[in-house]
Amino acid sequence: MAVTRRQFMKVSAAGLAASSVGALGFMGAGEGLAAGVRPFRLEKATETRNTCPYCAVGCGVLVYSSADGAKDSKARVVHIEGDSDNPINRGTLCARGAASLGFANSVNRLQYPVHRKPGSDKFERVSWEFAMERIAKLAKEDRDKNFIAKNRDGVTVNRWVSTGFLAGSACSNEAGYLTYKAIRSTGILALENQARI
Amino acid sequence: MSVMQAFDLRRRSASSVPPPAAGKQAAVPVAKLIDVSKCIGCKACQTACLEWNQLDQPIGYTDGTYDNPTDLTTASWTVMRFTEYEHGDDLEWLIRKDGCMHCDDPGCLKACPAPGAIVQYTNGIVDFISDNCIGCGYCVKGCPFNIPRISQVTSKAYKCTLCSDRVVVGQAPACAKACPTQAIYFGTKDDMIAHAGKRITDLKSRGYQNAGLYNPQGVNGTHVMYVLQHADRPSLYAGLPDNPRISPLVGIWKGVMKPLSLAAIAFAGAFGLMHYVTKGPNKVTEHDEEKAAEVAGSDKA
Amino acid sequence: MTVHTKPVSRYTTAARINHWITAVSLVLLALSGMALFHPSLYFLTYLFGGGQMTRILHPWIGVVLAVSFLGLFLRFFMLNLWNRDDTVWMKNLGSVINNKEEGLPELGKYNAGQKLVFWGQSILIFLLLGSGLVLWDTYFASYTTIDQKRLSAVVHALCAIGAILIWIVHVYAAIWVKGTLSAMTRGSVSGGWAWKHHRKWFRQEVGKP
Amino acid sequence: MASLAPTFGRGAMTNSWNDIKNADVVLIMGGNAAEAHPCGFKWVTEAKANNGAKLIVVDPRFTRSAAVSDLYAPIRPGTDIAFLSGVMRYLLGNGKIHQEYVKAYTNASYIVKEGFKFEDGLFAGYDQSRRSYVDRSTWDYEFDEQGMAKVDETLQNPRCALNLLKAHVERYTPEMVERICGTPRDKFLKVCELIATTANGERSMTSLYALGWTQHTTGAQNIRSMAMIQLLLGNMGIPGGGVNALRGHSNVQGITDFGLLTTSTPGYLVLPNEREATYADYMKARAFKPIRPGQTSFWQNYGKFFVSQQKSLFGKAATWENDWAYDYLPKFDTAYDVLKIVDMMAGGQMNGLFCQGLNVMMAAPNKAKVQAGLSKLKWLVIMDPLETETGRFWENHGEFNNVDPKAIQTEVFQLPTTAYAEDEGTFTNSSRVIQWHWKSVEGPGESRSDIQIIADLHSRLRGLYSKEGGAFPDAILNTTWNYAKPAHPEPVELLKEINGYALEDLPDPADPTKVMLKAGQLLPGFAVMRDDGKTSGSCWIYTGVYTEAGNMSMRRDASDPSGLGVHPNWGYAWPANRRILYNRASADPDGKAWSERKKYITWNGSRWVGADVPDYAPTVAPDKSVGPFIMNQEGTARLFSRTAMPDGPFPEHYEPMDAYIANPLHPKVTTNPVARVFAADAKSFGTPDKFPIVATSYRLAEHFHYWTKNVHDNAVVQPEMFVEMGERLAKAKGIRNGDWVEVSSQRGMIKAKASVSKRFRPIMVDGKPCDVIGLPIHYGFVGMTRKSYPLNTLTPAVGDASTNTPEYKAFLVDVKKTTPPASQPAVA
Repeated sequence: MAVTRRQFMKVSAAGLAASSVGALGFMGAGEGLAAGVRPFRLEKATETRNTCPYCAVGCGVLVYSSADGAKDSKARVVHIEGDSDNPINRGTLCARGAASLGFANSVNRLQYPVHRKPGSDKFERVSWEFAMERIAKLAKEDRDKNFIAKNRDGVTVNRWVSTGFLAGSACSNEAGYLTYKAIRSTGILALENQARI
Repeated sequence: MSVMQAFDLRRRSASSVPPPAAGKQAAVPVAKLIDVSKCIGCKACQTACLEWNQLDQPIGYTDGTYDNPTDLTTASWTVMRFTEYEHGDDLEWLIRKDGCMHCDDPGCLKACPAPGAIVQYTNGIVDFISDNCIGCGYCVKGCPFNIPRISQVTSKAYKCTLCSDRVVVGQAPACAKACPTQAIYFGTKDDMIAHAGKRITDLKSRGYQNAGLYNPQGVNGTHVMYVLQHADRPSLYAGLPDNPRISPLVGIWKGVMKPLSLAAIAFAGAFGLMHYVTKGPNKVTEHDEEKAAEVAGSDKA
Repeated sequence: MTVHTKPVSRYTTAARINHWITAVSLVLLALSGMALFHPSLYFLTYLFGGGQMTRILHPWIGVVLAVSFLGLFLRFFMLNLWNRDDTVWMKNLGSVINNKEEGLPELGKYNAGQKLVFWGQSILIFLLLGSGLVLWDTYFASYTTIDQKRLSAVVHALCAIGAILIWIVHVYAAIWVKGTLSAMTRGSVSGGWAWKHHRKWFRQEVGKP
Repeated sequence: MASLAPTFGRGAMTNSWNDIKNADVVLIMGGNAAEAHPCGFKWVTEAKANNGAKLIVVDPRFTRSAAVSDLYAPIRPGTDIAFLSGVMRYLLGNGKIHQEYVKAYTNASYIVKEGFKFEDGLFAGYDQSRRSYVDRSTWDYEFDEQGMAKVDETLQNPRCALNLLKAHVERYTPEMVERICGTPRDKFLKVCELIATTANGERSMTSLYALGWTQHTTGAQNIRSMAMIQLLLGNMGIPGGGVNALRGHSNVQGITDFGLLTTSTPGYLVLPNEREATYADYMKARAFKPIRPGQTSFWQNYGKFFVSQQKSLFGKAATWENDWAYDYLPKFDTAYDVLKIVDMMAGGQMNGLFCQGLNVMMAAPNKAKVQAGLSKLKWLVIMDPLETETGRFWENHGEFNNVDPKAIQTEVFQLPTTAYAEDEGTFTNSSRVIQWHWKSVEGPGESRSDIQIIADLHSRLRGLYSKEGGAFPDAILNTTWNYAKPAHPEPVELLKEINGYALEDLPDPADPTKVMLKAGQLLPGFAVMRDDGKTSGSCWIYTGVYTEAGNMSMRRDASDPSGLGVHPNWGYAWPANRRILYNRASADPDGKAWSERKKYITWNGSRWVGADVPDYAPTVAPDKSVGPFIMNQEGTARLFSRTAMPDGPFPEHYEPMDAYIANPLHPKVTTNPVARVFAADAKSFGTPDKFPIVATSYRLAEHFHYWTKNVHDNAVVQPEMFVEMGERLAKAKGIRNGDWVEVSSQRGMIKAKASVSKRFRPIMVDGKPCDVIGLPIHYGFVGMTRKSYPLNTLTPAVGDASTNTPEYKAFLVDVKKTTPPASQPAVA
């Protein structure tokens, strides 16, 4: 922004000072108190520094979340805008980043584990325990059945190629590394990510 | 700091008493500069505006162009207008961010009959105060740029507020903050004019001889200005008016006719009163009754 | 005590009701219209329940006015056709104003002034209806361009002022010429009134069985 | 990346986003930065506004990048190599190269073996039956007895790499370029002239590209051409230069860095091939000894990085005795890339599939094949924050996904995951900067983080294998998992593990008596890594991100001391916080800056100093003539890439698999002879007689892949699928703007609304007008945008010879007017 912060504060400060005087009613009747501008809606929000989830520019964003402080009220993201301190994007965002609040709070966010039986035409809600236990069993069953310890020439290869894992390119490095550890250690070779396509 | 922020008013719709700040030292006028030559049409300003103002624009259809939504609405206060301008072998894709120009002499405010429904702060921002709006649509007639939209649901007028709630606490408008190429620039009007000057010099160096600043004096300049590659033909940019001004009809309607009309009515009333007082009532006399009786009587036979 | 003739009937009950509907709606329109016309009169919107309600009601009352005035128009336009006597009357308007009607030709049911009121209001209300519909954005926003709306706004305002001025003249005349009101309240006037102001009309009425 | 590593030694974006502002010429070709990376594109507008830069855009479409360009040139999709080879011919022919740079920093003067040749579209050593160059022995330098490559400084020898290159590109005359690419001759020459102005140390050009180049069967070679041009111009390693791959996802760079690719391991190390039975065999092929005297050839430290990684993965179980748990790693017989996985699924050879945030139903080409493949799986696990087509591939969505659920026996699990605002950790952006982000809210409903789900899956597998045993449990059971809370490994713990520890006290190399690092301390950098098991570190290039001094990725000092857009204290860039790679080349052989404007790293008599961490041994004097490309065995960059590229040491124009015309240069070899074609796809390629129109697919500024169709505001600003076409084609087919049209290819048919535009002009190819249409990728049958046929219904399942990246950017279609889809109201 061309305007330095100091100069800009002058713009609004002058306005504020005069108006607060006005607001205190020193200057004439109701006419004097300007119609109130909509209150700044981030006043009570919590600001967290984050990086936009979409492309690889890696724009810095400020995620504003607020909960009303009640015992078990869950904080919700109320606004996202660019992080002016981040040298890469200097507070700007593109059409996706500027609307990324709509991603965090999308009505299409998955809420709970669901399971589709073979041949069924709908998902049914299941518990995490049911889903994870069954997935682990299915995976082990397939691995034990199709694991290739040695290839035709008798070379130890320890590979399992009948199951694939397509990794998320928007996972964090930590999640990505842990995924690599957990998946590669099973001998899976069909491990890929969006870089390929 | 109290949450209820307030700006000083420079003008207030339908208010015969000039707002107190008119006389005082005005806040520094601000302006938003939109440099169309740097705009890549990414619509960051649109989504930033939708998100900041929590607008609920319904999802529409494509009409085969990139204009989505195709026009300003009560829930889309800024839209990108794409124009494919072909001249000779060259092609230019002119992309203009449409929205309220925040005129220095706002036609909407002049036309508005509801006191305090439209205000202009001393820094130049023109804002709709929904509480006072009566949904009559006069602002639509007053505006030289066809910007205000009336909601069928709330019967209130809506338009870009230049993020007055952000500017009042020293923040840039959401669109200016988001704009990736800083085609949208925000600051004091003088700084923006100076910045525009630099941009125009750069554009001229790249062969755009008619690059210039769009700050139409027809409305005494605007607090949203454009840098255009072809400033000599603004209408190239999806109908940006070549020299916008408040329609003379609105001028008449909201200008001298008002006091004259009231005077005429007052005069008519006064004339009647004076006439009655000086001339006295026009009574039916005894003589008339007799003559009438004669006529009535003679016919009885 | 002088002898009085029987009151001469001037307006039927239906005509009177029609007139008073038109009158009331015109007054309401004037009030609500003027509220939006000038800031100093904006307080009048409290009569209608605030700015929004004023803006909502005004057009509907306008429709009522247009319909009821049409009734009046159909009833009386034949009687308001202009004739030579009216031209003479107009020439002597000065003396009429000064309460000297003697030298004038005998008048029918309506004198030139009343005809002017009739035709004036007919034209103005017709224009008000037309321009009013154009301004009625709630339903008709998409049918006209903004420039047409601007023109209508000016036309509507001017015609409204015209209508109000004519209304003032009309009301004042009714007050000034004593005995007129009963025509529209009871529907009849005294013989003397008829004789003095509308002698030709009086003769016709009396001639009737 | 599969072309930058063979040329420069590392496969990553060479410069940084902010550095683009230093460019004098910006070439956007093979990408559309203004739409795909708008905030990165800011730096292009900065370069234009404050550096007087000129922006060139070469693209089949007049994109929003072109809207703000100074020079736009059209090109037929899939002909970039012809265009760039023409540019090389122009530069070499007019002597517009940075002579001193080319001679000192590239292998221009290296002498190539006898027997190397290129005839009728093929290099030496091609085996038609195996569709690959089996014998690449001739693609190499001549070596002397000490194993050093022979050079001819005078460049007289016709077999010098530069002379061979000159001969190779000779055929790409401006007329041939116009004939193949359809770019008007004058426009092409204007582009060449503008590019040529940077053939010196004064001015620099930066290349911004993305999938527009990678998604072809000649993808890697497209980028190779640009890399070679930048070498000829001397634009590598200097501010405002470089070959900048604008990566896609927010952490695709990080996930690639961590080796989540079929034959990779973290840090660009490689899984063993099944022919490398023992660790010794494996290491023999990775000695990477210098082949020019005194060169760094940094990859010779491969063993240190590999052993440290194995210690991180398997801890105590990786010992000297068991070759550092060499056999715990799977050995591959072939690459199992996405196309191969889809082919195996379609062939019923794949039983289980995990899709962690990857919507394969939309992302993999040839939707019919993917659909068939998914239907043959036994089980499918979706881990995603949003609804996806892959999760609902078994649902009938009318003509958009016409399937019978009863016939699909795949068991599907859909697990809700948290998104970026609900997690903590680091993303690595395209310019290798690792940035920490903080958590602000809990995920919705019962969603869990990826870390938690993966930890859960691993611990269950571990439990089952320790209880019930099964096939080769050792690798699973010995995977290190020493986290405070095994079910919830903390990102901080993981980043430390990535950085690596000293496992024993490490002596100071300068003075062995002193201890440099105590056991358990975090490594300061990868230089201290050892191949004797005394250090750990799962991804050597990241080492230094979390040192004893703390978490470098959290740093937020935005200062730019040099003013060149170098922010050394913001986050941490791999490798070693270096922001511009190969920056030694920003100084001439004597260590002086090529020019004051482009001064970056210089020799001050005792050290290399400047705005950035030198990509060089800090105290090696210039007269040692150690090359700036320290990863390469030559120390110099490779115009001639030896055997590193499977489809040739020089790029060569081949038509896309859906070939619009026979290859004018060598009709007998029209398409890339090395592109892998599965049996199932052999007959899936379109021909111009049935499909006379060229199509390309791309992204829009308003959407990100298939996610933002679930975001209200993005759906508002771009609500519905459309197909862009020129007015000539539209008039010929009687199509008006907004009409519904049917686009069909050899693989399938979609319906979409027509967007008739002046921005699509017919391209004159081989004298005939060729119509090009454009198809955005973002629309499917799940989400808030208007339901649509997925775009990959049309695209061919064939990929680039090196990477198998699918050819999305050039395929043949036909277009005709049609009625709206049944479920779609006709109203526009």
